Amino acid sequence: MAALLLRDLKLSVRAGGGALIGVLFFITVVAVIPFGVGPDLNLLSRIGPAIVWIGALLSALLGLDRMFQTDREDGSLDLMLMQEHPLVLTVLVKCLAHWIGNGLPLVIASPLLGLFMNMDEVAIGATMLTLLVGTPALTFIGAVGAAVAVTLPRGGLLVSILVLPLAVPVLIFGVSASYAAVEDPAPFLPPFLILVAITMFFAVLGPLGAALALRNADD
Amino acid sequence: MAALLLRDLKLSVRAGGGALIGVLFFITVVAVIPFGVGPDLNLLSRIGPAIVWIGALLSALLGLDRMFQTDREDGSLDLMLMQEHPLVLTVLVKCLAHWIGNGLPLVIASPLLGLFMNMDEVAIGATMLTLLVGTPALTFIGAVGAAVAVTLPRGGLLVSILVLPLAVPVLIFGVSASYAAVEDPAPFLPPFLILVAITMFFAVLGPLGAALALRNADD
Amino acid sequence: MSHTFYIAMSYGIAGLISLCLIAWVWLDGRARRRELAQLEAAGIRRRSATSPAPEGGKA
Amino acid sequence: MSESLAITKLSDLANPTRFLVLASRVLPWLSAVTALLFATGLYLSFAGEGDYQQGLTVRIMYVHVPAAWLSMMCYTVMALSAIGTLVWRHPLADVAHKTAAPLGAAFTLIALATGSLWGKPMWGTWWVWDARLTSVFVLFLMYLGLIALNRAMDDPGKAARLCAILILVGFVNIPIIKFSVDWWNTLHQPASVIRMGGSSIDASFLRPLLVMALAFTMLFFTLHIAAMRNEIWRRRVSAQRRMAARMAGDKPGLTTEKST
Amino acid sequence: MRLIAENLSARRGEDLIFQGVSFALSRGESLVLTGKNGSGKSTLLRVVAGLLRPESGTVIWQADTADKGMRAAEACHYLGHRNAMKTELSVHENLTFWQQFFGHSPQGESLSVDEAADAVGLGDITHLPFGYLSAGQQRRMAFAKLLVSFRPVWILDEPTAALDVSAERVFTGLIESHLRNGGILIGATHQPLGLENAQELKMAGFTGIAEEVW
Amino acid sequence: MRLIAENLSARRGEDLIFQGVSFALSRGESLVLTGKNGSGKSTLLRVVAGLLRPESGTVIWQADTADKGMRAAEACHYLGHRNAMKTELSVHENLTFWQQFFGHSPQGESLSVDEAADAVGLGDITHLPFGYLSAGQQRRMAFAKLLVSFRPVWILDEPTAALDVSAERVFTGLIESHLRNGGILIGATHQPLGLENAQELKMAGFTGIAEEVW
Ligand code: HEM
Ligand SMILES: Nc1ncnc2c1ncn2[C@@H]1O[C@H](COP(=O)(O)OP(=O)(O)OP(=O)(O)O)[C@@H](O)[C@H]1O
Ligand SMILES: Nc1ncnc2c1ncn2[C@@H]1O[C@H](COP(=O)(O)OP(=O)(O)OP(=O)(O)O)[C@@H](O)[C@H]1O
Ligand SMILES: [Mg+2]
Ligand SMILES: [Mg+2]
Repeated sequence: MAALLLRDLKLSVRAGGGALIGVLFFITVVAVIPFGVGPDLNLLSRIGPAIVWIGALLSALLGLDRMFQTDREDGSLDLMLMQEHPLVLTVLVKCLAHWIGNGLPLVIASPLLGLFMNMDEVAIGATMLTLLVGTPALTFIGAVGAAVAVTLPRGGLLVSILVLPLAVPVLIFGVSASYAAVEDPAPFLPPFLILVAITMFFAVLGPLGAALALRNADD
Repeated sequence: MAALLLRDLKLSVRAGGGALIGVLFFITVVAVIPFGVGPDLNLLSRIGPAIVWIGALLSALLGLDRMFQTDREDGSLDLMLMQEHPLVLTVLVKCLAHWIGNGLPLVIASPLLGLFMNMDEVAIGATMLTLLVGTPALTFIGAVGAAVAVTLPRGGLLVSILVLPLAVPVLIFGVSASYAAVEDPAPFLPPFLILVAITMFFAVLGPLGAALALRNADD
Repeated sequence: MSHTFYIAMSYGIAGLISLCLIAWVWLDGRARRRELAQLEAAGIRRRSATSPAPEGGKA
Repeated sequence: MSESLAITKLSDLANPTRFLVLASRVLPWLSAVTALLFATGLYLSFAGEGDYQQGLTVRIMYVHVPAAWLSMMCYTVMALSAIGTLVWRHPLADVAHKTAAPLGAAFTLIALATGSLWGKPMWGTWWVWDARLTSVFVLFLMYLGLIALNRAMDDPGKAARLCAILILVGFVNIPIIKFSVDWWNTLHQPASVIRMGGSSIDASFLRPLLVMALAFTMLFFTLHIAAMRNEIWRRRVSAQRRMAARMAGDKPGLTTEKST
Repeated sequence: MRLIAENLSARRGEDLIFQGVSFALSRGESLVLTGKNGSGKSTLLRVVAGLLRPESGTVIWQADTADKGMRAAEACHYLGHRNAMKTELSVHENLTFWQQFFGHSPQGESLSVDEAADAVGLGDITHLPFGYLSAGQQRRMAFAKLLVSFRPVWILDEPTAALDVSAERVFTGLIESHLRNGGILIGATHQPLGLENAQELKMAGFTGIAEEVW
Repeated sequence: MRLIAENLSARRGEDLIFQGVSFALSRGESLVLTGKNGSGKSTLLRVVAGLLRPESGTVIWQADTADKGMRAAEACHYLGHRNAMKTELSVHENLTFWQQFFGHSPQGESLSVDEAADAVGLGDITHLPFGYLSAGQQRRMAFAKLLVSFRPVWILDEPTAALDVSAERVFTGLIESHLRNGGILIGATHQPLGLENAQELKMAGFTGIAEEVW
């Protein structure tokens, strides 16, 4: 399993997929926003957490669909399905590798972007914390979608319908927890705890669902 | 060439579901902003066009990297490179198909989102019009990135990084034209015409660059 | 903060980045030269190829 | 005298081996001139007095403006070499734009850093999203993107050609940076040195500025030539290594070597 | 050690591809599937490897060391049409990964990565990215994967496609030594593999439409 | 009608794979490349098809109907290791697309999609998605692509890999009739194609490293 983790990490660093590029992309997305909204610093700092979260969701979506596809296309998936390791574990490790390679760098880069967006320290901290807790959920949800996409030769549409609606709650609670940390009346903890619960829920459901989908991918 | 257009359209509906995930993501992005800005309707309608444009720009990135990659992986690209149709034309048709499959749905969905953002009719109309004129430019620019990254197994994020800086002018003039339509002193036509000019410029430069890149990605 | 601080910082950062660049180029060059010397010592030389040079290589 | 003859001559001159010889000969001189120019420039910039409006911080200009100019010039150099790569397929052009990218990124970083250090006392903020500033930031991102693309591909020839295409397409950003101040009214200073109708800047500022600009330019060329020399050496080493491995393996037809 | 298939049948889409296929293989025995294109060879192999759910019937693995409930697939190596190697990673990294992922098997001995690459005749190019190899070299390296971790049963789907003659001989040699060491082989080929004493099963293809259900 | 290659050499990465390859083929002639795995057969075919830029040398196509500047590639069909078919589309959709994309050629006659599928012996499954076919069936359908639009030169890279014996015979038959009709063939194989009068070119592989440039 450590070998799988290592291999997937290597792959994500090796060819155009890596941490550097993910972060670069994140920065680019955020840098583009002020062009649209205009240079109003107050406004920027108000929409800051939302923008940072959207950037994270987008970069999560960009890499996700290929999570199992490459392994299927070159036949590796077949061999993984045959092993005695429980498949759920294999999926979990693949999710983990995907998160470390793609999600974690985003979390680490988010304070820098917070500065760009003129956010104050509390907001930056809160956004980073919610991202840390919330991005794994995106990966787990994505895994189900990716697994379903692998199985259905013509099921593409289903995946999109599946993934985004599930990811929206994560986004909403992540964003509202970040805001709650700055705005006084709203309490930070309730949405944050819901976010934690969502992540834990999908940490179980995601790999299970993905494993089930992969097993039924028989072809 | 009509055959190619038809095939690519069929593929975009059959598998991967570029269109739907793009629109869904678009809606999500736009729906999340009110969480950040709060329920201040005036402010929302003020930043509306900008948000709609940013959402469209980001969703346009989603499917880009696979524009040539699938054709390369199954060997179709080889055969296309060999034909006597000028390669530029082939690329242009592929861009067109990609735009119809991924860009046009965004344009069609934008009035709905305008309503979400509490924009008035003129603003909605202007935004839709600028999107209709501007999104093809995004596709053409993206084609260059997709062609450059075609040999990279996971080019997705890299493509967006290469593409986004070039997309900035499109965003700027798109947004400023939309604003000009609502705010009285500023004239609508100049930025709109610049947007048209940018699209036409990239309609030439994009396919040329992409064709050049495809010819040079030989292996 | 005083203007002197900003000036000092500006020159400092500019100097630092330039020095990093110079050091990088310098060290890189030294490493390459060392590798070439090692290859030379191992008896591997240029123009040991069995093939004539492709175009552009008529040194 | 035919055109093809001129091209042969040019490519003869630009042959890597000859380039190495040339580089070793000029590099010491170039470094000396650069050092001398920097000494003069620094002396001039600290000897002069401040601006009535901007106070002593005008001294930041002597670093900021040359770095900003160079960040654009470097991209122009890359664009020219990109043409060399695509049109003449000259290996030296590949090397030229590959090695220029990190240099350009560094100069852009200097311009960004000194600019925001200047902005804090002048505008009261480190960073604003105005057109000039953001377009320079976008330029920085483009440099990083090119470096990333170069690293993502392991066939140097192919990487060079694809990067060249991207450089040329991305060249549209340069006029945007240059004219952004004219197109949008922003906080940033409009062009006052290089513009139609002559310079509008006081001579006492102009002199140190120009010397520093020259110094930065020489620094760029010195580093670029040295970096190109390094890159040529790197490729030579890898070619010889592959050759050596091939000789040792001596199984023609079955083996291939590719150093990483 | 026995691999037993009982009364297997399988569907592809709505077509019954084969029906009532049974066989039993013990140590050192091999079974070669032949038949026309589309006759169901690959399908049967995937069923045995546990990658495709059979319509009816079971595949059983009997061994002293095996648990009762062990899936037969876990005793198998499967080499399909696709090579299961990453083009971005070097050959060495690929093989090392599979070695670790397959884990150590106590029932037989495994070769090291370098020995395995040597065994297929490509020992000196393991540092190259897999994508740089020619079609035949890739196939050979995929075969080397079977050697780095011992599994008693080898399931090979057209292993020798795209191979030159000398490589074919190398493969036959490796398969024979696997059988001598008590291994089991099930393979599908169009060209004779040159194995002695191999049982042969001729696939006929399409046996009916699974219409009974309706 | 003549296909002429003059003094070709090509690189892969930094290695010179072959050098000074020349040949000329006129109507009805065929050239078969042989050689070990990794000896550069596929590389040479890709150079002839214009997919890989040769390091030196040119490929020229001479014909009455051809313009002076016509690229040789435009007179060629190329069947590589990959089938150039979309798994999501049906076979019929795939073939129709290629027929329209290749366009009508006045120099020879083309078969309709159904006739072409018939010719490779799979006339009755053109409605299936391409991804549902077996390996050999996919290869046959990829071959049918050559029949739906006439091109004088066929460039085939191991066309018979994964094929059963009867399909191999079918392919040989189709190739022979193409040659009889004045076509030209360049192919790479490990198994003899059974063509009479075919010239043979043995590839040796690696001839040097392009290091002189540096
Ligand atoms: C991060 C922030 C900044 C960036 C990225 C930036 C970028 C640039 C660039 C690209 C140029 C060259 C323009 C040309 O040649 O036309 C330039 C020139 C200049 N900048 Fe900045 N700048 C920044 C901040 C500032 C600040 C805060 C000031 C002073 C208040 C300033 C003053 C100037 C001046 C005086 C010039 C020379 C204009 C000319 O003569 O052409 N810059 N800057
Ligand atoms: N994309 C590539 N990049 C670098 N080197 C490559 C690449 N593809 C092939 N090679 C190398 O070029 C050489 C020739 O490969 P080629 O595919 O032409 O061989 P082949 O004769 O077709 O072999 P086979 O019979 O196995 O198909 C091989 O040594 C291979 O390692
Ligand atoms: N994923 C799939 N979905 C539906 N039908 C399929 C699928 N894969 C294969 N088939 C059908 O199943 C039948 C058997 O295919 P299989 O791949 O087992 O043949 P094979 O004997 O291996 O042929 P080959 O020699 O060409 O490899 C074929 O008729 C094919 O059309
Ligand atoms: Mg098969
Ligand atoms: Mg080959």
